Amino acid sequence: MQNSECFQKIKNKFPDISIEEQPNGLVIPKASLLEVAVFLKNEISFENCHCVTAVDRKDKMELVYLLYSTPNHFMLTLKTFVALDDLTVETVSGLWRSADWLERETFDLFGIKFLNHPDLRRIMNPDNWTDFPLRKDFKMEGFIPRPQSPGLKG
Amino acid sequence: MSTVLLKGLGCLGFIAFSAMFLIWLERKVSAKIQNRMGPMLTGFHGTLQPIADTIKLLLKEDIVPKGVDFLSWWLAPFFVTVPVVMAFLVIPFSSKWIALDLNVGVLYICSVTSICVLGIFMAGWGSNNKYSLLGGMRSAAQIISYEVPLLLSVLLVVMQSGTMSMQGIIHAQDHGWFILKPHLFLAFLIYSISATAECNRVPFDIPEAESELVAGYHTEYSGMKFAMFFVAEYTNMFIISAIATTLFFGGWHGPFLPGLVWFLLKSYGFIFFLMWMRWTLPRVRMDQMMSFAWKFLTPIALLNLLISGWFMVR
Amino acid sequence: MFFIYLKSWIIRIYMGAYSILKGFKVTFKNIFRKSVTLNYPIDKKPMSSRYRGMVDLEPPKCVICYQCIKICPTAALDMGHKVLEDNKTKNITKFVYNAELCCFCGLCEEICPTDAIYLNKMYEVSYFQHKDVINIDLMSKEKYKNVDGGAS
Amino acid sequence: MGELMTINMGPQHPSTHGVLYLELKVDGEIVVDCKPHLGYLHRGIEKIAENRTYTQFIPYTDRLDYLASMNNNLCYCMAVEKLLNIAVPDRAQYLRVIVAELNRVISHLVAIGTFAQDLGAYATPLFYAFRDREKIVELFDSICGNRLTYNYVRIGGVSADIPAGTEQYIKDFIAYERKQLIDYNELLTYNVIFLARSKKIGILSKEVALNYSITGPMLRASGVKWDVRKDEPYGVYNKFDFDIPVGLNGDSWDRFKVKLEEIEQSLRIVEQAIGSIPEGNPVSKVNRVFRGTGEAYVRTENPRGELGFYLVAEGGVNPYRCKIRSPSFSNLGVLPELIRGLNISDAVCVLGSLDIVMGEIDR
Repeated sequence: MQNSECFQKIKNKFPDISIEEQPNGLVIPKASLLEVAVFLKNEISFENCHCVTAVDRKDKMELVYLLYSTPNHFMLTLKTFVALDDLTVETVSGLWRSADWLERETFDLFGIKFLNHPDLRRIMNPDNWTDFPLRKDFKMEGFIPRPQSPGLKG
Repeated sequence: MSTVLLKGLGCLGFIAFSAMFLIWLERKVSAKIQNRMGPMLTGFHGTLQPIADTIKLLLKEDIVPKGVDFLSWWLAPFFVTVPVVMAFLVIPFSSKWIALDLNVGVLYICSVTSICVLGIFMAGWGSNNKYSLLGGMRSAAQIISYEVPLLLSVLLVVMQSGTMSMQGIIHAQDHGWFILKPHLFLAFLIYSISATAECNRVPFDIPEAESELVAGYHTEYSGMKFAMFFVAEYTNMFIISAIATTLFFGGWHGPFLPGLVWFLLKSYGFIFFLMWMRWTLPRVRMDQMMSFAWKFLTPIALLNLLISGWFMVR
Repeated sequence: MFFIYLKSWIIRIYMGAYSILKGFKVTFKNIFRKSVTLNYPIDKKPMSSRYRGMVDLEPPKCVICYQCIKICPTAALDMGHKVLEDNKTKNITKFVYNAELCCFCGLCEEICPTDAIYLNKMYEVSYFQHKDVINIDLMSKEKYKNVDGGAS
Repeated sequence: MGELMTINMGPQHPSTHGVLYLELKVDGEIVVDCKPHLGYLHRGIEKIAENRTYTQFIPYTDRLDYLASMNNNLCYCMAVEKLLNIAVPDRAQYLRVIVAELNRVISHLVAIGTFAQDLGAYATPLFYAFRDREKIVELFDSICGNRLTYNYVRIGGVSADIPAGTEQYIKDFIAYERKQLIDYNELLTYNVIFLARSKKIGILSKEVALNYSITGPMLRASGVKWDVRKDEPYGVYNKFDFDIPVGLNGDSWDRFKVKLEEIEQSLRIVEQAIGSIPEGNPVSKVNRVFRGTGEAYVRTENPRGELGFYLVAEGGVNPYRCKIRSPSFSNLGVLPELIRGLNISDAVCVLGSLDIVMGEIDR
């Protein structure tokens, strides 16, 4: 199975969704994430949600879902963009239980809220912390040591 | 009066020495089984290690956790240690070396050692710790249920010898150890399994199961109180094997060497077996252990008792 | 029916006892094996030739390229230099090593073009004071003299 | 149902394998509910990756799954190589397979030893496992200079060639370890108490395992014949002949047995690799500063499951984003489901059979 094949199948099923095909994945709009996910799981046998993560693109957040289909031996990279002023997205933890903790981790590190998630708490950092450390604007003075040699600058 | 005092002091001295020796032996046996060296630095091959440990434990601060049930927490180590010391009263080290040859010796020893469970339960309840509580509950259930097959197998020996006195039982074995008789061999197996459970050793160490309950009923104890639990455990082990020696291995009977040496040799041999077992087997689960006691050991012990009793009176 | 049940029961007991005895055999066999541990403070294990211990420096060899400081993943090294009057030769003024941050990865040793910085064979390292750990002067000849355990 | 008691198991507890904290609700001794709390070992490694160059980050991957550092190094370096299109010499590929498989052997040995320890076999199997592990640790010490955090695999190769005599040492070890495996089987696998404790405890069905994205020996114990080394071979794994051991029921005993059989298969792979290793220079001589753009996801078969690195690069010397998909994290997620309704003793048994390492869960 190839990226394009998967792209075609989704395109045939949902003709009115604007899907973008990238060399290593598909980009779908945020609003239709859940229905595409249901379709992928039930009809193209992506029974394994390998990984959920996010990338801070500074002007928007990029959510990355790595889905795996064991019968087809194919890993699909499904991406969606979340605007910074509305950091919410529908959860897929009802479909794949593995997404439960992975979404909690994404919430913990990026602050993206997953709607209808059964137990959306911070998973690694303390509950009373307000920062989201993996965002690019996170102030990290004192967190990560850097070489301080004066000679380096000269 | 003075002889009683002397005997008592002798027993206490023996207990202290024996516990220390057993601790050293356990460490060495486990080290040998695990291809290690064990204690090597204090004294020749670490022989002084238990003394160093004792000094350390004596000097340690006695920590009282918050919210303990003070009386039961405080008394528990004594309730565990004192019965064990009392049991030494009737242990026949040789034909002459016995503190008091009671005519109900076996009954006495069985009743005295079962007081231990009270101390363990008090420790578990008094510590104000959930792990200790679970350990205490488990211990009570375990010791009470294993008392039954233990007593049934001891009863068979009493039936065979016709006396309850410890010396009397040894004299009944003048012409051959009891373990050589088939029905008593079965009784010995039952006895050793239940005795292992009685003194909380692997595979029946569920009251202090380290990987589940941290240290069970003595989680919160430190310093000298912990040392008392420790000494009680090892002395209990010695008593268990001393009884086994008396009941099944012919006590102090043996050629060439004096009776005392034979008695200690046999006892420590049995203890070595217990240690070997500890470092080999995994632990059983609570419910498995209980069903093993009630569904397997007790019926077999009863059947054994009935059938051999029938053969005896026939 | 009863006898079949009894038979399976006896077989189960036999198999269980047999498996336990097998375990006993394995542990008994091991009693007579040679111990694999060392009597540690008396016998010590020689370290392999590539062992990565504490960072060490031979100041005369250093060409002040700053490669080691750039590659250090934990910023454990610090260095200073001054340019001499002729504007060509440089001189190290300080080379400080923070053993607390160091992760003993050996990247500085690998990247050094002249083998000036290297990781020695010390593995028993302890200091009495925190300030000694975070501030080891690699320029000094006495750097590891007072360390508990000693340089090998 | 009586009043429920809350037991805080961990972060300091003998059998939580590190600093895991389980909040257990128990009814007597039956676990009614379990809530894992993570994060006691959180070091922000993903954030550190964004502030380190590609080469500098390799030592940090050692600290993820600290029992299988070689495999972590390998996965990270393969991800960077895929991202930046770097070729790897043939000999280096073989050396990577050898060290990764030997590391799998010693990691599984620790897993077996600690599982037996959790079942109450006081330390003896653990010490036997560490005795055998020591031989490989010493080998790694002579190859790369450290005993736990190896930092051996480099981007585009390995850090050093193996010293002379290593082939013979590995051959001796394989012969020795095969004898030891018989001992493990006699001491543990078919012991009646061991069977009673671990059979039919914590049964994980195929469907649940796939839904929870379980990988590695746990998935194979549930009866799914899946191994990245075989199904999507990376490196030179397609040149070797080995089997994938599969369990029948997916209980704790199967998880243990699969690991024991995987040791044997890993030894087979090492034996073949050491016999057919080509000559050449495996040491990478490429520039220490890499730049590139794009994104890459690489996963490898770690001892505990599939480790994945998702790297995003935006032209700088540092990765723009580095997501570590750690196997233990996903495997631990199923724990509350598995131990509901079991004894505390069984909960410990199941936790031991999951074989987690907190270093890669908390990252």
